[in-house]
Amino acid sequence: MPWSRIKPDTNEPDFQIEGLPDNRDGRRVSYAEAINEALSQALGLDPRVFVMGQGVDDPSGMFGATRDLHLKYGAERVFDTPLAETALSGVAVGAALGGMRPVYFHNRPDFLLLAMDQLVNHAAKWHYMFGGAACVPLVFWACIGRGWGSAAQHSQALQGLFNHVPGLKLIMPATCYDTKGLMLAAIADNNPVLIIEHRMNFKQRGLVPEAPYTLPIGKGVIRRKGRDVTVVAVSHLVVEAYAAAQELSEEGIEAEVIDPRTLRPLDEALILESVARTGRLVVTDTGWKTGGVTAEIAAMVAEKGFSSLRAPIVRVANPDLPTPSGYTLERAYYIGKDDIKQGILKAVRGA
Amino acid sequence: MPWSRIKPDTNEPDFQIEGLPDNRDGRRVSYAEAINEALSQALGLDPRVFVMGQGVDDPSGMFGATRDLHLKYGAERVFDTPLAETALSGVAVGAALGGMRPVYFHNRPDFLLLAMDQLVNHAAKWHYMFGGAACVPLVFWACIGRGWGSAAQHSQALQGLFNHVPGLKLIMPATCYDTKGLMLAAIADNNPVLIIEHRMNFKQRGLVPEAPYTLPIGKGVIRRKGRDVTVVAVSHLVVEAYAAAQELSEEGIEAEVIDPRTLRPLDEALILESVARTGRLVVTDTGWKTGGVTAEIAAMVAEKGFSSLRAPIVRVANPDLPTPSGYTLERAYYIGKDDIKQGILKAVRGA
Amino acid sequence: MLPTAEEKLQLFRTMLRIRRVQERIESEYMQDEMKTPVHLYIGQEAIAAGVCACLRDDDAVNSNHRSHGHYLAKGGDLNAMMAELFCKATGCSGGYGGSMHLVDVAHGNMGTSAIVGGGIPIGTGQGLAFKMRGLDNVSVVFFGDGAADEGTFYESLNFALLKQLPVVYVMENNGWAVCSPTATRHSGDNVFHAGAGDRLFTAKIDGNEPEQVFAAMAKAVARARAGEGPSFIECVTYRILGHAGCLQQDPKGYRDPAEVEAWRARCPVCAYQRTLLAQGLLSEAGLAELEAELAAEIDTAFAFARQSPLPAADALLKNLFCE
Amino acid sequence: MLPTAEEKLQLFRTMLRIRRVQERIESEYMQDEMKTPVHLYIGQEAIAAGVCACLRDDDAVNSNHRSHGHYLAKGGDLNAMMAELFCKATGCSGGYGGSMHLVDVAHGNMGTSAIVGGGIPIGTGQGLAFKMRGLDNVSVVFFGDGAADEGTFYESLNFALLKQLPVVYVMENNGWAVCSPTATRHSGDNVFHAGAGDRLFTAKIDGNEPEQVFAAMAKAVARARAGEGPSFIECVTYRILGHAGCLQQDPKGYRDPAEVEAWRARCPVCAYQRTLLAQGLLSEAGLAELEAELAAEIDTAFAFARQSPLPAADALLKNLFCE
Ligand SMILES: Cc1ncc(C[n+]2csc(CCOP(=O)(O)OP(=O)(O)O)c2C)c(N)n1
Ligand SMILES: Cc1ncc(C[n+]2csc(CCOP(=O)(O)OP(=O)(O)O)c2C)c(N)n1
Ligand SMILES: [Mg+2]
Ligand SMILES: [Mg+2]
Repeated sequence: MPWSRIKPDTNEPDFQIEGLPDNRDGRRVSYAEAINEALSQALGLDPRVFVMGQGVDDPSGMFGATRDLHLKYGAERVFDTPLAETALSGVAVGAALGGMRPVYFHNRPDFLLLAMDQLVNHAAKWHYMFGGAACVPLVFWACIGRGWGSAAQHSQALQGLFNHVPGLKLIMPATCYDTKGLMLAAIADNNPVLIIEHRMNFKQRGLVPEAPYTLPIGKGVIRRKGRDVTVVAVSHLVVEAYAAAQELSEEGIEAEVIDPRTLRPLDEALILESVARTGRLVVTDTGWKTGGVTAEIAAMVAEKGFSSLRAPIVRVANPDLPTPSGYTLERAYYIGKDDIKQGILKAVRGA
Repeated sequence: MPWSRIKPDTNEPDFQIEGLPDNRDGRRVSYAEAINEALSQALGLDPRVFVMGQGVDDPSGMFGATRDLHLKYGAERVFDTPLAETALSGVAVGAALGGMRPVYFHNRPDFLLLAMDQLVNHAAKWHYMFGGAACVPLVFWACIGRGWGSAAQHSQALQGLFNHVPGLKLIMPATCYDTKGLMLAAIADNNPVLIIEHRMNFKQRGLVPEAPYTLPIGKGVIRRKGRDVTVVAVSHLVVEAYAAAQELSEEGIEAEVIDPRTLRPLDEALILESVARTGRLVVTDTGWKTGGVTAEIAAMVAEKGFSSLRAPIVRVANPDLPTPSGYTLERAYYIGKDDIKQGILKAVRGA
Repeated sequence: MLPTAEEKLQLFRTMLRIRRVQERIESEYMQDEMKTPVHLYIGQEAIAAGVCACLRDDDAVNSNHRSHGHYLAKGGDLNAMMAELFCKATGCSGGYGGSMHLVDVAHGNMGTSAIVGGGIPIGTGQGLAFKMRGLDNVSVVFFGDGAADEGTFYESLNFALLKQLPVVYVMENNGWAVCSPTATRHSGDNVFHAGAGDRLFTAKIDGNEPEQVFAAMAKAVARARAGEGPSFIECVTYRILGHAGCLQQDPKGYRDPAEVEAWRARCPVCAYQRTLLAQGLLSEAGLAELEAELAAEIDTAFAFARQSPLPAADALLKNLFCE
Repeated sequence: MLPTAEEKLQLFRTMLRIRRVQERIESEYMQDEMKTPVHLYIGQEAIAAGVCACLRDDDAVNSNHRSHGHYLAKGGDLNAMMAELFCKATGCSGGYGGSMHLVDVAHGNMGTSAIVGGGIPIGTGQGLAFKMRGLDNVSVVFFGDGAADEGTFYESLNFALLKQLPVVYVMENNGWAVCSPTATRHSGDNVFHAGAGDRLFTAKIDGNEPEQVFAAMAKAVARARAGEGPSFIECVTYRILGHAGCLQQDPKGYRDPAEVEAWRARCPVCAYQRTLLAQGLLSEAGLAELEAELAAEIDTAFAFARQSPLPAADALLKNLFCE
């Protein structure tokens, strides 16, 4: 599947990267390399860390994210698994209880539906259910498989499901810098953390310091300042929203683009503060619209930031349909820069 | 577990029951009997219908819902299953593809997490994914297990998850009349339908016609008329919201109570029309707040009914925590009439 | 049970047809007209052919991501399959499904799941439906050794045994799940193989021998039709090309080239061709004729696919629900 | 391996203690002070006692909804357990868990899952952690015949075999899952029992005989500590009371009273008491002393539970995350 023909490899836009102020001349690596480096450093620094998952030791190594780690850290600490997502998720929970720090890779969120029982009924509840007696420090990772006719069962952006689960932290990075720092933060966290990546992000190259660093879970970042409308964009749509905002700037509309980076906990203060300035909100997410991430962010603002709002909230999300395979249907299905532009225009001009 | 001590059996309040205008002297049956009657009639009328699930032929028969059906229709058509929710859900999908109409009972939504792969990746997608070539007419049923220390893994109200899934219909009845009519409608539907009941509903007795009837999936009903605020309440909270509204009437606040009955498809028009009149919205649900049912309804109104809104939307939902077991913690955890009253006051008076 | 001479020729024809279709897809895949992840069946043809030769149109097949062979052997329309791979409205799934989601209800191709193991319980439920409806039809599930890792297999087999369902579980053990060999995933021979003894008809056979597949399947089908319950047939075989896409897209280094070569030498299509030629059931002339016929059919199908219309603009919004 | 005289007395003491605690809960349950769904262990005591007698404090146990016996046999604190049942802040799970969620990490009670089958992979992962950390500790999973229906069992066992994990799978086959007999759920003897042969140590034993449990477990633990991999022990037993709650809450009519009576007659506690008395290892006086001691301990625990404070008002909001 020639992903390169879907979206060519590009440098990340020059948007603001918190913590990296003077970053224009930094080291640039691919998105996959950024994750790979985070994993490698975590494995090197903490003997409790291990990496498991169907195909982590493949030559392709999870789109490059886990490539060659088994050679560096050994097959005991970086291992392939049977196709048994339900039990293996429980194995990760048990290993965490037993003092390890598992990082469990799934190449697509679709397969996490087999892990729901262990993620939601077990991992997310264990600490609370036993009154704090035990911790479950683990990281689940999956990458949304958009494109090339991946179709209904291989392209789902299921963050809307996991966003509903108390006890799980949910991270959706959008830059190379963030994916490294948030991976290291997730591994260091004493709780179950789910990282959902997007296949399109893997086409990016960005500025990434070599030394290990963590970024705070629960802190968003303003990617672009603007006075007219707040656009909260998730995952690879941050890049799309940024592009939309840049284009609309020529029409005199200045959109502020917020990348929440983590959906749970959500940086509500950042969003509310922005809406207080702009009075308008567009929320865009790669998942389905109904009952998804855009619903929660919109509802939160309708509840806590209502007095700032000067226009209806606009949601730009995938249609409430399974993903079709055919490329023409795919094209009609997926949202991107132009849909966000329309959403912004609707929020600003009412049409 | 003496459920009777948690909530005594009561007649349903005299609120409006669409389709049953002169209903005060009708036949009154228990909630369980209403479901049982629906199933019995479906089994009697359509040889393709069958009922499966762990414990459907128990003496307790799913809190009475399936009681004795196996005696009447035989063990071939009403059968117990192994504890294998993942595969048995797929078995139901396959049986539906093979021309049957399975009704699969789970006594608690918590166990549906093992069925997510088949429900979300298969049942909900099959028709679309094959361009309409095959239908999957099946009904999944589960009953929220609130109370008596059921704790984190036996009391979840997971509608917020399923509300996000295109291709599934999601029904949450609140009255005896509705649960019978919607069960018959769900069985007659050519698509996968999930019915989520609430343990508290099973304490109700209500007016139910004996002959089989169906109610439209996707149509809500106004349970109480009011001019000051719209309260959208789900499942057993309809009764609580009604009680809250009645009490507030004495304080001069007239709340309109809407029971959407089906969450997916949602009767958006009914809600928007009401908010257009009242200008205020409270949404209350038995599930978690973040990313749940209240989020979607709030977001929908903030998007499509913004111009009617005169105050922040208020959400009254379970806290974002696993359910604790201890009764004092349970009491602090669960929401009911008083929380809804506070929510209404907040919407109307701003505090 | 041995196939008759006619059945042998038919087996061979099915195998060769699958092979030629797969080869054509492989050779054209890099042109990027088929924008769908293909999982080619080359090397496994004897299984689909042998299994489906024992089935009727109204028997059901549920299969997986690697379904081209199953679809064709079960009578699926080639034009509709190719159109599906070209993402056209005339595709068997209307362009909604792609290579991983082929369907042809009229011929009992009830659909495929690209969730590994996902189709196993569905095929089991199809068997339940046949039994409840009092029919003597059989439901077949095709799945890989990877799918046998999944708990749905265990749960499904237990249920099928419990209810004595007319289901035949056909495991295509091609040694690999993507880049993972069976040995990194299975703790040994499939547990059911020895486990269920008298209660389950099991066979572990050479999946590259169509007549072995046919014989085991004929027995399993007869049992199923007679109400004697499920069977489990493990077919040992090999995936000669890469996991997905065409050969040049297969990552290097995960398997020993000698292993691939050894299995190439055991090519089921070539081997069976030699057998039938040696047995005099097939002549060189007959073979040439068959090849020509298949080439023409495939040309037609590709032309049909290319010329077919794309889905209409409003198709996206259709088919979520069945009326 | 046979238990020593001292070990025998200890086995008996553990069994009797579990029994008396369960009886007391049963007798007081209708007072509704314990507002938590209890699943009593009466009839199955020999299993928890025999298994845990072979374990160290730092070995791990993962268990299920019916965990009182496992918790106590593994060294869990009785006061903290009773306080948990009374929903008090002093409960082993701080009042968050209830009867189905007991924990005592110091003694290796790593927690329980009330999702049937949910604890099996977790205990497997615990074994993985031990192995990765280079320890010789053992992870034990207790689960019922109902849980053996679940695919997680198959998946877990496959993984444990693959990685040769120090896990002992203890299946308590009490014949029932709520009101469903094994025969309506299992297609026959557990497939693994015969299946894995040389690779898995398996034993199917009389779960009402503590010394049989002890012997099988001792062998399994020795193998696990020596790095020889997992074991599977099926203990045949019976749940003498109802599925949940006290006896009078058990629905009537789902099982034959004669079956219950036959198993009551095979009460493991009474039988072992008779054995030890007959062997002269236990005297009537010693027994009376033991009974008195246990009664006093139980009185104390119930008093502790009753007198303990309820969770503080802000407790609800604590413990979602671990800092
Ligand atoms: C539940 C699930 N996990 C992982 C995958 C990714 N995946 C697709 S095909 C495949 C290998 C399947 O192996 P096998 O069942 O042996 O079939 P084969 O490809 O060898 O024909 C995997 C892991 C998936 N589709 N579904
Ligand atoms: C996944 C799941 N399905 C159903 C239930 C409801 N349930 C609770 S206990 C139980 C029976 C379990 O039987 P078994 O494992 O044999 O344990 P036993 O109660 O006999 O000790 C069932 C069905 C559950 N808790 N979890
Ligand atoms: Mg394979
Ligand atoms: Mg049992």
